[in-house]
Amino acid sequence: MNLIVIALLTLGIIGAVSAIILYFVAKKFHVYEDPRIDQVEAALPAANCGGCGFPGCRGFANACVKADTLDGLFCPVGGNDTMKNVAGILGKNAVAVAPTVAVVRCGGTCDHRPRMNEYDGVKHCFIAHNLYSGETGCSWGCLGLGDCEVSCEFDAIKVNQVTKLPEVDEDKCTSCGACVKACPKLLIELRKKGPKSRRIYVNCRNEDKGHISRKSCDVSCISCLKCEKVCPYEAITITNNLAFIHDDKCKLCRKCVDICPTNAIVELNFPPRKVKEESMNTKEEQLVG
Amino acid sequence: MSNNSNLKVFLNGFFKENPIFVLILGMCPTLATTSSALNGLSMGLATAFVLLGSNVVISLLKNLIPDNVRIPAYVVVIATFVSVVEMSMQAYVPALYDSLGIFIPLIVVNCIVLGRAEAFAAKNTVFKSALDGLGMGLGFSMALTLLGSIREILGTGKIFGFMLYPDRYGMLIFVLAPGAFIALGYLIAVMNKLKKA
Amino acid sequence: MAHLESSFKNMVLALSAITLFAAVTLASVYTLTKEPIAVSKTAKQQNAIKEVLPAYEKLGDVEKIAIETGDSLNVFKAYDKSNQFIGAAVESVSHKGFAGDIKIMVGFDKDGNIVNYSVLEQKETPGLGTKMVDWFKTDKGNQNVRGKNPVTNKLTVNKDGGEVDAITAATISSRAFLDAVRNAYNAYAKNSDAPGVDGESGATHVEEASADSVNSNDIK
Amino acid sequence: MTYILIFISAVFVNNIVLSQFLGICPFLGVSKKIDTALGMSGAVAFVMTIATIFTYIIQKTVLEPFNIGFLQTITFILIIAALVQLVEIILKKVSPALYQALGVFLPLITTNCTILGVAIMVIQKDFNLLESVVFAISTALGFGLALILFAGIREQLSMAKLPKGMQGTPISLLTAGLLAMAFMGFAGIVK
Amino acid sequence: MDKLIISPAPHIHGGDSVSKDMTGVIIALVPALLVGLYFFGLGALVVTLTAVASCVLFEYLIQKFMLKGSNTVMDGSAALTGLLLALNLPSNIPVWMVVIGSLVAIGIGKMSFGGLGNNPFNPALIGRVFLLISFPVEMTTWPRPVPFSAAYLDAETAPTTLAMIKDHFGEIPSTLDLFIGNMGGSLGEISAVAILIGLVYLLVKKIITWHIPVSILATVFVFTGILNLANPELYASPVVHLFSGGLMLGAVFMATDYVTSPMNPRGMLVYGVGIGIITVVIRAFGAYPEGVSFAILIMNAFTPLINTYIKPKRFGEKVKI
Amino acid sequence: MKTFRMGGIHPKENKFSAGKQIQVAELPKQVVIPLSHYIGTPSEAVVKKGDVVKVGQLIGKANGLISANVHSSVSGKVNKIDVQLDATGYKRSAVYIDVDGDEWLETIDRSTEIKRECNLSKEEIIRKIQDAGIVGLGGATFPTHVKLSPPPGKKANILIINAVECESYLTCDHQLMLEKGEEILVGTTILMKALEVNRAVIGIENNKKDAIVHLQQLAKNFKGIKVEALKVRYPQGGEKQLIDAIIRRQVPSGRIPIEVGAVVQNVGTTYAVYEAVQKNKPMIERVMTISGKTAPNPGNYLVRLGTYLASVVDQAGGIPEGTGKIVGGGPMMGRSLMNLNVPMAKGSSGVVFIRKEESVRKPVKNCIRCAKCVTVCPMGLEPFLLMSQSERNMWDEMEDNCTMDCIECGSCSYTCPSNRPLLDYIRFGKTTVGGIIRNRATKK
Ligand SMILES: Cc1cc2nc3c(=O)[nH]c(=O)nc-3n(C[C@H](O)[C@H](O)[C@H](O)COP(=O)(O)O)c2cc1C
Ligand SMILES: Cc1cc2nc3c(=O)[nH]c(=O)nc-3n(C[C@H](O)[C@H](O)[C@H](O)COP(=O)(O)O)c2cc1C
Ligand SMILES: Cc1cc2nc3c(=O)[nH]c(=O)nc-3n(C[C@H](O)[C@H](O)[C@H](O)COP(=O)(O)O)c2cc1C
Ligand SMILES: Cc1cc2nc3c(=O)[nH]c(=O)nc-3n(C[C@H](O)[C@H](O)[C@H](O)CO)c2cc1C
Ligand code: SF4
Ligand code: SF4
Ligand code: SF4
Ligand code: SF4
Ligand code: FES
Repeated sequence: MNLIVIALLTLGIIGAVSAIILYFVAKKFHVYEDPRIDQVEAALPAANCGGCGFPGCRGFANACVKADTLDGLFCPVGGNDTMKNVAGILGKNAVAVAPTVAVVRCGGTCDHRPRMNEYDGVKHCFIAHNLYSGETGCSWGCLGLGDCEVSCEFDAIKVNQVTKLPEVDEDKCTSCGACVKACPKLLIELRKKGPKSRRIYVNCRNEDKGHISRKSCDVSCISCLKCEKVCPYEAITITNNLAFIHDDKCKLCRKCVDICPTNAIVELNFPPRKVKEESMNTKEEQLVG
Repeated sequence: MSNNSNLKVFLNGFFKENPIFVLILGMCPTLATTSSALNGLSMGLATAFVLLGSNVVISLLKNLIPDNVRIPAYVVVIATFVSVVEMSMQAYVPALYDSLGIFIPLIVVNCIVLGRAEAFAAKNTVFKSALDGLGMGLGFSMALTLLGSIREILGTGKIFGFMLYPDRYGMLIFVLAPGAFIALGYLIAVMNKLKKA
Repeated sequence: MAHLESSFKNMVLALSAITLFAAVTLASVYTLTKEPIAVSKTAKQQNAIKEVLPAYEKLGDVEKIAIETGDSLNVFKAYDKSNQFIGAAVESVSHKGFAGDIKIMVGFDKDGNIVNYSVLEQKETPGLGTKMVDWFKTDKGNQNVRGKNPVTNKLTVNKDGGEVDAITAATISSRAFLDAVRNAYNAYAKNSDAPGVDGESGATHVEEASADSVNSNDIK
Repeated sequence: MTYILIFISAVFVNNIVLSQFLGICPFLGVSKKIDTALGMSGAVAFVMTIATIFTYIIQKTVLEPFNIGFLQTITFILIIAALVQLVEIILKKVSPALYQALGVFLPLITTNCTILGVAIMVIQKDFNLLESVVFAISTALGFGLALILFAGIREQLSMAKLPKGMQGTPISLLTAGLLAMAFMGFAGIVK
Repeated sequence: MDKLIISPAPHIHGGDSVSKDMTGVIIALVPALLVGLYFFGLGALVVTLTAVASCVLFEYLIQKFMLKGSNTVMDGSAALTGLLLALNLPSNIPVWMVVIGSLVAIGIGKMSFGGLGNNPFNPALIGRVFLLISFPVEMTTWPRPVPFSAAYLDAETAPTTLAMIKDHFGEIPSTLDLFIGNMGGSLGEISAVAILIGLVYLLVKKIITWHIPVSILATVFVFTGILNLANPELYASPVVHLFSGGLMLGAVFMATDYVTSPMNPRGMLVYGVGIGIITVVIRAFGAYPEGVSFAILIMNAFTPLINTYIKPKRFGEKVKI
Repeated sequence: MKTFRMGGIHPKENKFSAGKQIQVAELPKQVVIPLSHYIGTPSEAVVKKGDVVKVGQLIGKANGLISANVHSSVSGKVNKIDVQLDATGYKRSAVYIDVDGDEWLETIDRSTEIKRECNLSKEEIIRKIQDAGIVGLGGATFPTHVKLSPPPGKKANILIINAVECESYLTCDHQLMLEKGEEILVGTTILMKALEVNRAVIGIENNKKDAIVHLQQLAKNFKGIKVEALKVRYPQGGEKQLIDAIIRRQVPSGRIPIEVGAVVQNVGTTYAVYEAVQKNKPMIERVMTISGKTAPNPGNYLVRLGTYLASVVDQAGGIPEGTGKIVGGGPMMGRSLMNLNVPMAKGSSGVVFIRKEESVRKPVKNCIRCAKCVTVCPMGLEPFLLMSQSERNMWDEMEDNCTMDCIECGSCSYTCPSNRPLLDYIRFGKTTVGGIIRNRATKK
């Protein structure tokens, strides 16, 4: 019995003393940290990709908590759903952002763009780009060495070894923008995903004059101005010998697609057209002419 | 249905969340006490006992413990069970107690014990917690025994003291510290491979 | 699940309750196991004594004998039915082990011959030094020390000029073991009941024996 | 001389990680980068020294006189847990810089068995207070040495292409094993 | 005409290759190997062949069936590892132990880390130390050197010089014998002169630089010199230390292993001095009579730190003189 | 014999065109004169389509501080001012001139008589050099007049003439020294005057013994000029290495030679300075080497700027069979050319044909940590480390490890037994780190 009492006393005293010391020390030395940061962080996808422009997910969480509104704060990986959650946690309003997806603007496959020389350096677009213009005559086009592929943390962009052009997997792409930064030729753009993933864009970045670009690649934009004229919504502008379709104005009418003489404008995910044969023919005629 | 899920809870510790092969927790006793299969097994069982006990008690008390003193309270419970094991072993299996040495009291800081208390017992029923503690404990024992057997066989040619081949062919290093690391390293590599396959 | 609220009162109460529970459990388990622990501790010693001595009727008082190394060793004297001294077991120690002290129990008959030994505690490397547990009992080459007498036999390893074969690749442990044996004999020789030996001369003899092995023994 | 021997023994010969098998979890966990390894070593040294002093005093002034050695485990772990928390709270306020450097490691230390291990070991080895302190500091240094060496190797390995199956824990354990094997060369220098 | 090739400068290559370097080291090892064969005869031959063959075979098998990468056995590094392992073993060691040693060296020491270039520790030494700790008896009984001996497993044994020093018995061989290699020991370590010939070859062929071997040997010389001056009874003379045991072999061939040694001259000197000190500490105070293998492995572990903290002398850095 | 103190390699020299008399290349039908060089802002065209120009007439005016004038190298009519693909395949603006006769400006003294006296002041000399559009011919094409005007507070005390020509194959500087030795020495005295130094050293590698002897002989008549034979070692021609070799001082990281009181000029530049100052001749032509193991007719040619390389190569026997790569410049530092339809520029020192077998890189293997790259790096860098950091985008670490000091000499890639593309990655890192550093500077 005696033993039990002693044991009890010792343990009790040690426990009590340390508890009391801890209690007071904790009171005295308390440092405040907003618990919502943890909550917001938990709601984020933890990809730590930096696509939001902050160093890691916690950085973004911190910014969300500190900011007055969520304007301009967007997690591309999590998308609108995640932002809604974050807004819920913080009692703020999320600004819905139209989902975007990476688009590679080069259509110069091996068939369209003959190789003029053979590159034997490191398989690295940036290194090749710094060295010279590339294996083909087009100094604007894709080098096909896959910097974008390496940069993508989501496995969403892959260089097709047959065409030597990268292809984006729309389902995997989180629109984080890593590939946009990685491409030395500035070929990749984050475009609005569009209704049912339908998109139309100029699949070329060649700013050479038409006759020059035509020589190096037969699907290049030759700045013939036809698309600009045909577009009923003024969604196309041509600067530096290159057409560009503004995705906020484009209504997906597809007129420009039909009229482009070099097939430089592409449409994605549209149902096949009934009159396709015909339009193909006209195009071919134009090409020949 | 519930039977099924109980079984799952129990088996969890063996494979899916094996404390050693998957969670990589409690490495110290794993390495230190597996110089023979018997030692490994004993250490495993001692830990299993503590796990079972603390899981049960903590899930019993979970609603009575305020959040702020959760961890100290758990630690006290665990330490109590550890001390019980320690004294009982000293009394009834002194040889084993000697060979496991300091690692018996160190069960207190074995991350699995506190980890299961936090992650499982604090949220589940007493029965499930008991199953979890038992499963985890046996999974731990199984892993320790496996490692202990490998080391004993390679190191001395015996298993549970039973001779397989003359010990002059044994590779002494497996009984010693480096062998423990190396054997466990390859064991986990093999487990990873099996899991994928 | 409704946790108790983290108020100061609840916290103190809960912790105290758990501490109480812990203290009670531990104290009771301690009371329960106190006896067996003590028993198991002495049991080891008793078994060792039995193992290293010839059959005896009863043990006499434990004598604590100080030896030159500064240790004082326990000498357990054994008597036969007729209360005749038939030998003694000495709980001896050496500090020269490879990884720590080596504690052994050595039994001598009344003439000072080694009857048997038992290793009580050692921390040598498994598979090397640990072989001492039965190495020096095995009849092979000059390994066996049983029946040898520290006065007449030179109980050092053959590398140091003695007549005992060291454990292969564990010379250090072997030296330490024999050191413990000699320490045991030193204590034995001083015990009040050792009739067959002249305590003083025996001790000095051993001193000589260890003296000539000192320079070679001292590896550091 | 005793102190020097204790030091050599704890750092090289009986290195806490490589031959005593204590503190493996942080050894495997906090050794990806040399910088964090340095931080962790510092934190361990700090806590280990303080904890050893406290537990030693409690042992000698409370547990032994009252004959309640059986409460050793429970009291030691309580003291260590409280101490770690105390250090954490105080550090956070008093020196945010140091907290930044050590803070993240502090919670890990409670479940690091080196601290409790050393506290128990000094009692078992019958050290006096000063010896205990020297032992604690040397052990922490030994821990730090092993950890930093290991972190260096891992930083180098992170630049290499490892076989798939070996990545992660297996290669760490293997490297630790080889390191332990190398350190066995120090065997026998002191006990 | 074919398409022109475009690549960044430089457009020419010096023609050095991994296999050239490895072959160079193997050639440099020939004198030491010949001395081993001369003194240990059949045993040396069996051990060497087994080690080389099994190292190459294990590397091939692991590469082919486990790593599934392009095969690298042809670069000669596995053969070199095997050769060095053999040179570090007593010539009367059973064949199966040699095979285990090779498996450990290649499998654990090298391929587990991804093969050539990635291993943090010297593979041959990993193999050797593994055997030493596992089979202390076989690894520490050395055959007596007999010219063209045909004895293998039952060869007459003799202690190494360092074991004699440690146990203070037996007569230390004359300096000439130490130099030529007429003494007990591993089959490749006994002859200082053969190893020095190898060293000269390596230096001339620019396969290694002088920094590591010289700093090791100098450190051992100075350190054992100090000990010897302090207590000549207990500690042998520096000359004996230099020429006995695996010091020469280690300093010239093992410590210089590219993969596991520091990458710049300053680091190499630190590394060499470290090896020297640890070697002497183990020899003089430790349990083992010989410490070079352990010393090299321990400094291998320090190599990444040395590489991180000791940088080469940069151009334009303040230079003395 | 002197040489620089750290690193270096010795590639096979292959100087097939050594000792070959400088041949004057045929006048082309059209020249395309680029308005920019590798370094500096492009100059502004001052002629327009249809203008008739004479040899030596100014057609592009320097634009900004680090920029140089451009002169017509032929007489004829400006066809157009348009873009032209340069050796890298990118477009740069250039002046196209259709050649019509060979009419030189009257101010240019075309006699071969050597004019030794120069009584101009320091400012006048620099003015003339600037007007003549002289840029360094050693490779970097840095405007020479800028180099001759040290920043305030800095004073040169030695002029070093870079006659090292350490690249294999190239011999243009060598041959120039043999044929125009005296002119070069006069050029040196002019440069000395411009810099107000009384000491000049001409550093020549020991594989050009005839040039050493020749210049040593001539130098006896010139005060303060010393000819120094240097041990053959690449990249001795790098200016930091050359300064180290000759005056045993190392230019600190990120600094320019004037920091240690030295100014380095290439021999070709020195000769151009002589012609500009003494003969009023702007920079309109230079000597270049055409060479290669299989080159039918290796030689040194005096070529007008803007001539298509193809036409020069045709005069030297055309592209040999089995050529895998054509390098503009030496094989260590030069650029591989996509084709020969590029105009020759001020920095073009040669065209080297590399055989197919030698052009293809060997397969890359693991780094075996042999440290050979560290040993040969003349800047004391750790190429293996920089490469793996570059591969992993570890830019901060690369900056800490002095990437920016790399002179891109290629010794590391040349040496690596595992054929690792060290310099490719280091260059990548340099570009990126350089950008980061500039960003940081502008933010501040
Ligand atoms: C890890 C290790 C453990 C060792 N354990 C022992 C041991 O338990 N007992 C011992 O006497 N020597 C031990 N040694 C020491 C060596 O085996 C030493 O070489 C030997 O004691 C002396 O060699 P010899 O017995 O062959 O003369 C150990 C050495 C190492 C490296
Ligand atoms: C690796 C390397 C090698 C060089 N080799 C030479 C050379 O052989 N000859 C030379 O004149 N310049 C060489 N240069 C260029 C010089 O560094 C320096 O730019 C030139 O000597 C300055 O003179 P300039 O302005 O008259 O051209 C080399 C540069 C580098 C980076
Ligand atoms: C941005 C820049 C500024 C320079 N400023 C000077 C200068 O003020 N004075 C000078 O003498 N050289 C100056 N230089 C020239 C360099 O010192 C060097 O001669 C030139 O880069 C060519 O050397 P290289 O061929 O070895 O690269 C400058 C170079 C660069 C790139
Ligand atoms: C100078 C030199 C020394 C070497 N020494 C060793 C050695 O001691 N042990 C070894 O296994 N391999 C050695 N090698 C071979 C090779 O580097 C070794 O197989 C790698 O460590 C395996 O990754 C050496 C190679 C060279 C060039
Ligand atoms: S494809 Fe580009 S934008 Fe899309 S996830 Fe990958 S890197 Fe990000
Ligand atoms: S899109 Fe850009 S980054 Fe991707 S392969 Fe093409 S050039 Fe490279
Ligand atoms: S290229 Fe750069 S890193 Fe490579 S050797 Fe030359 S200076 Fe050094
Ligand atoms: S030369 Fe090549 S193999 Fe050698 S260290 Fe440098 S990168 Fe590695
Ligand atoms: S640190 Fe020892 S078990 Fe985790």
